[in-house]
Amino acid sequence: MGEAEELLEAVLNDPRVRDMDTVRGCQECGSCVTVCPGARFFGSDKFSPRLIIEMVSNRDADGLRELIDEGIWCCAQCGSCRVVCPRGNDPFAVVLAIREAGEFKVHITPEGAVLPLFHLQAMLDVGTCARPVTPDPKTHPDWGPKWAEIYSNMEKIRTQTISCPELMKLDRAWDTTPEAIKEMRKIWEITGALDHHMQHYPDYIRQIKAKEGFKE
Amino acid sequence: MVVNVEELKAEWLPPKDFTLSEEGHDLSLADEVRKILGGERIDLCFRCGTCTAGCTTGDRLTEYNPRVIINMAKEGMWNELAELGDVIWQCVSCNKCVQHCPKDARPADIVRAVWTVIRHRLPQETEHNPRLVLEGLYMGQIAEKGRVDETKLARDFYGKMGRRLTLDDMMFGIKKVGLTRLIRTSKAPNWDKVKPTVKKLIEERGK
Amino acid sequence: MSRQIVVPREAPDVPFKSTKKFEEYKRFRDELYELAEKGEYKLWRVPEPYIEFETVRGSGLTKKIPMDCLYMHKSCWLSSLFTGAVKSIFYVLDTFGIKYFNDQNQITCTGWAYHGGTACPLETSVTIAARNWHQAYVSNNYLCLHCITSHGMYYDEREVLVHSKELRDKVRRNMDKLGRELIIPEYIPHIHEVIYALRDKIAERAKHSYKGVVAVEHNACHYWKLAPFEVIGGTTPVTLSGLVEALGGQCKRYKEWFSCCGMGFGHIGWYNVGAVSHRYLNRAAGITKMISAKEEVDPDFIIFNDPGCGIVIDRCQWYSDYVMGIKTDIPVLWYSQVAALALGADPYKDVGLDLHIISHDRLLKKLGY
Amino acid sequence: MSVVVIGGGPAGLAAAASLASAGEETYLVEKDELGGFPKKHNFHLLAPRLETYEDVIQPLINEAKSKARVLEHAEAIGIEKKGDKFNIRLGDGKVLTADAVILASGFEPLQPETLLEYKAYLYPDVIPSWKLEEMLSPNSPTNGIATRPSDGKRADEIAIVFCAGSRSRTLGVPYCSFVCCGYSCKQAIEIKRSNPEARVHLFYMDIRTIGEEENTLYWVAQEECGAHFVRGRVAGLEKRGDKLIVTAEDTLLNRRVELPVDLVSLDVAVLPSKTIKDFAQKLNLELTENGFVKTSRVVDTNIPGFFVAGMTSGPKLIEMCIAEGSAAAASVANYLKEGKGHGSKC
Repeated sequence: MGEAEELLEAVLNDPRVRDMDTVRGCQECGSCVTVCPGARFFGSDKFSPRLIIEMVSNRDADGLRELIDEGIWCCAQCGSCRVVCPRGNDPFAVVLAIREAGEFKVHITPEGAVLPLFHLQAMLDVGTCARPVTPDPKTHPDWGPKWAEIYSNMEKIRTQTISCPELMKLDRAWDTTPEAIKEMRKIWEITGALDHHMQHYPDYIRQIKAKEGFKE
Repeated sequence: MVVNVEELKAEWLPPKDFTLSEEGHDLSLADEVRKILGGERIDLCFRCGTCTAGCTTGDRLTEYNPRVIINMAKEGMWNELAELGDVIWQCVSCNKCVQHCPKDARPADIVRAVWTVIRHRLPQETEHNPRLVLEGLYMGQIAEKGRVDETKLARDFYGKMGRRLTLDDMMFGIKKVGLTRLIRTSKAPNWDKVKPTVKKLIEERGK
Repeated sequence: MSRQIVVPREAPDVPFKSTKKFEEYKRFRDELYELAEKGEYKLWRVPEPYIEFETVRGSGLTKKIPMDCLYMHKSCWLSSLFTGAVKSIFYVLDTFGIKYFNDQNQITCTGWAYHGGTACPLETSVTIAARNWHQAYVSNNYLCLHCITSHGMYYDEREVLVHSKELRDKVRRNMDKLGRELIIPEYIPHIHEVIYALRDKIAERAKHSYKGVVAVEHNACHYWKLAPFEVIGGTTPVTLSGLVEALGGQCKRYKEWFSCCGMGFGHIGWYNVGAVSHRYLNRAAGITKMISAKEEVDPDFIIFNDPGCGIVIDRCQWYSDYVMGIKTDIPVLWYSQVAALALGADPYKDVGLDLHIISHDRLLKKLGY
Repeated sequence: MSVVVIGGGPAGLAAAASLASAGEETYLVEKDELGGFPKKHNFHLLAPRLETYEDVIQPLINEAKSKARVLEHAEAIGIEKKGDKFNIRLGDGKVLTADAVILASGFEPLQPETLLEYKAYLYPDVIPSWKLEEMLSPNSPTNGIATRPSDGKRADEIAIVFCAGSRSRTLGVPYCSFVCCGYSCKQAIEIKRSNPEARVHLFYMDIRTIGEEENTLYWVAQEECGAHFVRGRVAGLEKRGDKLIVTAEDTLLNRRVELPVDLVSLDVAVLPSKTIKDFAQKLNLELTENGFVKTSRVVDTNIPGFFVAGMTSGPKLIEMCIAEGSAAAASVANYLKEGKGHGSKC
């Protein structure tokens, strides 16, 4: 079985596709494409929820394999397609299933789409997805000069002006406790997510594992 | 990821289909096509796709899709049409689509009408298009003599394209069409009688 | 006590037609209760006091919104960048003496990473969600979310948990390993629904009226597009416009009302695949929306229920001015800030408007600050 | 021997007229006026043959009125079967006893307001197709010209949305409404002829102008009237300025289309009438999964002596309704003579 067939099978076996009845055939009305911001801004030749549903219902393995390289990453995961589909298909869930199958089952995610380290660190080090320091003006110049100004006064504004006892620290969204962070890591360990990221960031994962006493 | 605002500024393009409703819907394009001989049949198309299914070029070159080209013109998608670039000129005039079309819309003729519109709208870009140069020479010969002198055609075409006719080319030509046809240069019988009509027709097509 | 169902008065008065999707949702709810009776998991019912709102008008479907003892399930982005919006939530709840519990043991729902698809498998995300539910359950406060992505994600995950036995077994096993129990909440309320339920009381106590103020709304996709049957107003959500109108303001529609703000491209903002440049599109979607609002309505502010949407709209407007030369300058407010401003909170110390890029001066003047 | 025909639309009229001509004692019960949906909404040209209401339905009304016993403004609210006889209770308390019944109670259009995505509840310029049909009648207040209900201005850009509600699994209307493709093409032709400056945009998923309709309606609309056909379902409708913006995907060109229009006409779905459900409970009548009456041999039902005609057994064209009315009349006559209908199992 080639990569493409493996991917198709993994997608069809995803609980969100297999158990949720999200693909029921398509009458090609184009409602999903009409409301899809991905199709609107990238162009429907690159990303079309209609074609994705058709690929899955027609079991077009090669088509799916091709999507992983670029098209599938154009979805903004807004769910507009879910509300408009007259057949009750759910391209939203199918896209997520394809992305996950590509990453966790078949390991064919293109390099540019791998979870970046800073993001993984935020979740595993402090237990929150984002931190006040994440949008550094250096990496976010498109937020403008006013943001740079706020950023440099962040500490003052957050801790002195708007004093909110639970939201004091600058490296995490709220003051998460060490126990909570420990539990977060344990969940990633027992569900195999930590082991999975070993291939992308071996040093960091080893460090976490050593700290928590997980087996390698 | 470091993002440079200046770079972003350079990268900025208005999103595709941003205001398709007003600017993108250039319906005058279809009107121009309708005015050209053959193009008036554009309204007959009901987008069944038979032309594409049987297309000789489309079989080899998936980007060439007569149904899409005709309907891009009909819907006024001028930018997309222009973006197709060289693809659009690849019709080999086999006229299979004309045979197949259930509504007798003569797709090949509509595509030709679309070419004419593109030629009018983009005179400079299409001036040196090999396909159009060859067609111009071919039609010119037909209009003059009612016959095509293939040697002359090849020589003229190569000349216009800035390439010289080599011995190999000549040998290839002889092998392909035979020596007798290569040297026949006389006019078709009674050509002078038909000539004005044919000339008029050719002119009308290119108008 | 007889059951009282509140029909949101702002919902359009259209005849209801039962649909297949509606039947499916009803089946899901039946199954949710049935499986709990079979002992597959423990169902967590909304305790008194609560308000039971009708969701889709005329359908008889309801959603219970708890009105006391709320577990503050915080949002990563809102708590990071808009501390004032979080403080406004506490300000409003304090004003009405509603008890809440701000738990430091809560962890992220991973929503921001989940939608990218490459962070963790479904099982991990669902286990994290179940862990947070249990954490809230043992605190004796009912779940109340600050984040809309959590709302959509928890709704989806709950549905998968009910439909997929395989996943349910896996998650139950994981919860055992953590020394916890699988608890599924009956409803997933969001804090802006609580504030919507308080709207008339807020108006009564208001020190500043929104009279003469024109607003536009942006209903987050992960709120009403993912779970239309668990939204007050169904596919015509009324929570944001209802709040503004109750406070005396006006909430107008604009053409791009339906569209995504572009934060979705931010969920996957790190991707750099092929010709795909998400960052630019993140801006483009927001700018498209704001141009439409500016041209058609020219509002005094735009009201949000999702942290992410507000961030994108607040940040993209400088960019559109700089790059395209289109000035929209529509100030951004969250539901909690709108309510807190009406109640007379300090615009900077409590509501934290100095963390916003677009200035609120014109609006504050209109409100009489 | 007496027969009661319930419903005075095309099917009921045809049935009553044929039966009465054959000499049966025929009662025609109509809750409004005779003429049914075409009369109620002032139809003029009828698809697919482009004959007028005056030529097709008016003669039937005249014939029924002269030969049958017509009870207008009388609604059949109850029915029971006693032995071989049917007792039909009317709204005014009167009870009719009949040996056979023909149910031709027609259909109900889907209320456009229930389709939330098209926002008819918000914008008066989003109208159901029968309102457009009313406007296009030459004797309408607008003299046959399509105008915007909001301000009375002439509508030059008109969008016609096919399958508004029908063919939707999520809405529970999975079937095709049959009539819309034909009359929409007809409306496009009428609009163009009454207002040459108008442009009509038709958003379809499939064109189902079956049989000869194809070249009398679809092709004429497309080739002669320059109607703009877009293959895609309209999924979004918003207002900008005084224009309504409809968005759809042109699925054949794989691109998104946004069109500003003045007027949007929705081809709303055909739903079974409420009478059917009512009668089904009282008579144990067998229905299809969509709520229409299940028939065998076109007009027979599972109840001996009870026949149906027209839209009662599913969406169909006016001419087919008339044909079914006559067919039902023939079946009734046969039933009364032989004591059994074609397919009924006594």
